[in-house]
Amino acid sequence: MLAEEYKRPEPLWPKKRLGEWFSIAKKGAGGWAFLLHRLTGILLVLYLFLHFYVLSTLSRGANAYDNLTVLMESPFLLLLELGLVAVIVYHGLNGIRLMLLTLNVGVKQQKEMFWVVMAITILTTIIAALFMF
Amino acid sequence: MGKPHVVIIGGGATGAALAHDLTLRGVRVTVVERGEVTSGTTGRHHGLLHSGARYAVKDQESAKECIQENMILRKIAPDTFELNNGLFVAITEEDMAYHSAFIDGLETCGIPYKEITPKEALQREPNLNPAVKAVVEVPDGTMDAMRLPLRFFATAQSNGAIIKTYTEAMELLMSGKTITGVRVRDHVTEKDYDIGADIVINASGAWSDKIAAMAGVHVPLQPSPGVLVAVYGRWNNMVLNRMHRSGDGDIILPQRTLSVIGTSSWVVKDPDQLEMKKEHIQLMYKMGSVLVPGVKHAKMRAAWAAARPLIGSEGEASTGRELSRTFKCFDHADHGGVEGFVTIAGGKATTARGMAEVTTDIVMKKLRMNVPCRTRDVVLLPHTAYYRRRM
Amino acid sequence: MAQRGSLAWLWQAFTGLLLVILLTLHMIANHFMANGLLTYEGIIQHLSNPVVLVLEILFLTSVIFHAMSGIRALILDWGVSKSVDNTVTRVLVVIGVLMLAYGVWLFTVIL
Amino acid sequence: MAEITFKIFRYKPGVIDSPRYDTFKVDVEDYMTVLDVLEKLRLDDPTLTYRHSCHHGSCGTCGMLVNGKEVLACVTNVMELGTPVVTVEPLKNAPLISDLVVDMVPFFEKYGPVEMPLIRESEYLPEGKPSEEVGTYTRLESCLECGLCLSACPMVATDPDYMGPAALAAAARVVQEPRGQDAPAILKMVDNEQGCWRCHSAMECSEVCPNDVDPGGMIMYLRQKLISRKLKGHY
Repeated sequence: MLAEEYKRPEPLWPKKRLGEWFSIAKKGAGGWAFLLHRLTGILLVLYLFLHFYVLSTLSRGANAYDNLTVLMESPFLLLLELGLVAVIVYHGLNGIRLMLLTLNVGVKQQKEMFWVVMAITILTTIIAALFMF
Repeated sequence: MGKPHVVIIGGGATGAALAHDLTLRGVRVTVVERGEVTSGTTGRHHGLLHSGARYAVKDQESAKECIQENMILRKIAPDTFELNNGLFVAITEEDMAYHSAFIDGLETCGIPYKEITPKEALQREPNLNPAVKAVVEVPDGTMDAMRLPLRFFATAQSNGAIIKTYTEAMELLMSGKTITGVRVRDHVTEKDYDIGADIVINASGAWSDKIAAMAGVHVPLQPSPGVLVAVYGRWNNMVLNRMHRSGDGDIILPQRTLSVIGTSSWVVKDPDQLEMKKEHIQLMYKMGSVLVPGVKHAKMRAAWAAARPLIGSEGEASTGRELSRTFKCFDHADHGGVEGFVTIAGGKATTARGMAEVTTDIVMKKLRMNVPCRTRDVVLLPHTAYYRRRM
Repeated sequence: MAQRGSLAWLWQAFTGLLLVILLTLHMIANHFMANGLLTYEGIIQHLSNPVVLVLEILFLTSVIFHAMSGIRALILDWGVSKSVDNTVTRVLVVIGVLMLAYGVWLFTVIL
Repeated sequence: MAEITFKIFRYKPGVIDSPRYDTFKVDVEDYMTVLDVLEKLRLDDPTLTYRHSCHHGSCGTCGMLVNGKEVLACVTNVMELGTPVVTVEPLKNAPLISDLVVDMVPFFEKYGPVEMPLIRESEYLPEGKPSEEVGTYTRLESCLECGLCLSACPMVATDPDYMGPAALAAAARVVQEPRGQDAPAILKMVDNEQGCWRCHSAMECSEVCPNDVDPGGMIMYLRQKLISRKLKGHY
């Protein structure tokens, strides 16, 4: 074969990989913070719609709403609600962490800040659990 | 296309400078390199922009080449070097005995220098061994061992040179006693193909004799590896050299955030079989800490070996230190009777441009072209220009 | 029309911060001050306080903006073209406005 | 010395079209790096392709995934990994040419336009007094242009048009020390959703950076600069 006839094929282009957002092959605390922030964000949007549905019963009078709240006293739903508390606290606190980072505050301590966020989240969840059960 | 075509075997500093010079003089150029560019010896050298002072006593031809090229490179590749100068320091009485011969050498070779007091040297380099007895400042510098050649490649490429990486020369195509091209293997696609050439230049450094053997000719070359050690931290800002005959571990070179201690020296037959000498790592630490005591406990980043391509016949050298660092160009029409084949061997990264100029002059004569060299003045493109979409 | 770059980010941060504050108030008001909001009557009574009503509407607005803007950020991270971005933004604005209108309507219905 | 199993990613267009892993058993000495092992393997199998040059973490060519993490092979000691099986793969988020070789052209298409000067003032040994002739000590920039940060970034994974950590860090360096470059123009260049506002502070780039460039921190620096400029413009 002569050089004129030879051509190396084009390199293989990678596809967009959504999995990287949710992959657990993380390199550091910041990666985990990102993953959790994204997951909790998505969960909260879903919850927002659910919350709208629950409140929509208000428009159908007292009975409809009160029937639903009785349902919500079930231990399973209470547990979900506890999860909700954890999700909200995490998303909120980490949101503050992200805001501080963007203002170039505590960038060197971002890992420690993540651990603080996690600690407060867990603590709040435990306190909430004591109130609920 | 009426332009003559030259194929360069070897994508190191020499190949890069050659591609640049040849394209400037109106030749079509193809470079073939079996790995990534600068993956052989070029990338692995310690990154010293030589002032020539190291060779000023024993190897004055090489020293003169170095200082001349040093000054040219500063002009054509601005902002590629840490131009912090270098110090030659005498620490022992033995070093002091070398002092006058050293100064004489610098004078003879025309290397600018300045003697400074040990006190001033310690002010400039606080980590230097306080036992220092005499200090001479010379225009050494640090280069980026990969990015300087990349600037040559980038400029050559923008002038039409084709650089083929992962393409290994397997065979030299000959018609009688004349080279007509190269059969190469693309390691990406595992396909062999032929590149026709008016002239083939063997710029494969320590591998030169292996390539020359494909044409049945011989290059007197001694691959001479040395071990280098990189440690974390920048222990000095200037290049620090021991003021004595070149020996093991006599230089500490700052580079980015690291310091590189070099080097040892021995000779091998096959530059691919570079077994690391473990005891040399300890030796580098030991000798390096004579210059800068602090490096004794510095954390090691890497230790590696690189094969210098030194000109010399087998048996002539036992460590490689005896051999000159100068370069030589072999037109194989005169060395072995093969037409259309030129080998450039020896030399240093600092002198790559000069090696290319001499070689290209010979190639021009062979091609019956008469175009003068312009590489002394043409400012090189930035290294990032090397990475552009290829056609 | 779409807010791009730093402005979108600043609004997201601003509403986020507002939500942290409002949600804290929301939780305190709803679960500690009031005797639980688990009955229809309780809610009516709670919302009859005009300060609570204003805060709740502010809360509603911020949460919808923050959520829609979050979804948009997620979609933009997918590396979509400007036209897709514009479409997505329009759709999200419509959804957001509808949700807000529905929320406000709910308040008017129950009061 | 110990025997370590290496699982090495192989792909060659037209030869190995669906990537596979080749397994090699190698006797590893305690000083050996992943790059040393690759060099050893290539003696027997010259078709094994990978990028390398300086062998001490200064050129940035030998970036690859070792056990799933972005590293420079030349400064990654095999024994210190502590795993009996070592997996070696090419960097992510870059076009794959062959085996462990990725195409760096897209990287430099983002990075090059920033035109960060290669030489900066040396901040090492500030007590040292350079000679009058030299004036100030200089050193080569920290960024090795290795592409590890782009491979680790979850945003680059889904948005190939995102400038990415390396180019943004270079931009931040120009803003910090313009050295003749046009810093306001660079700030304007990064102030958009494909620039420093695409980042979600996962900080994976800073986690894998082999030379303490801290690209994540540099992006935060750019954002703070942009926000304070914007706020100043409003009053």
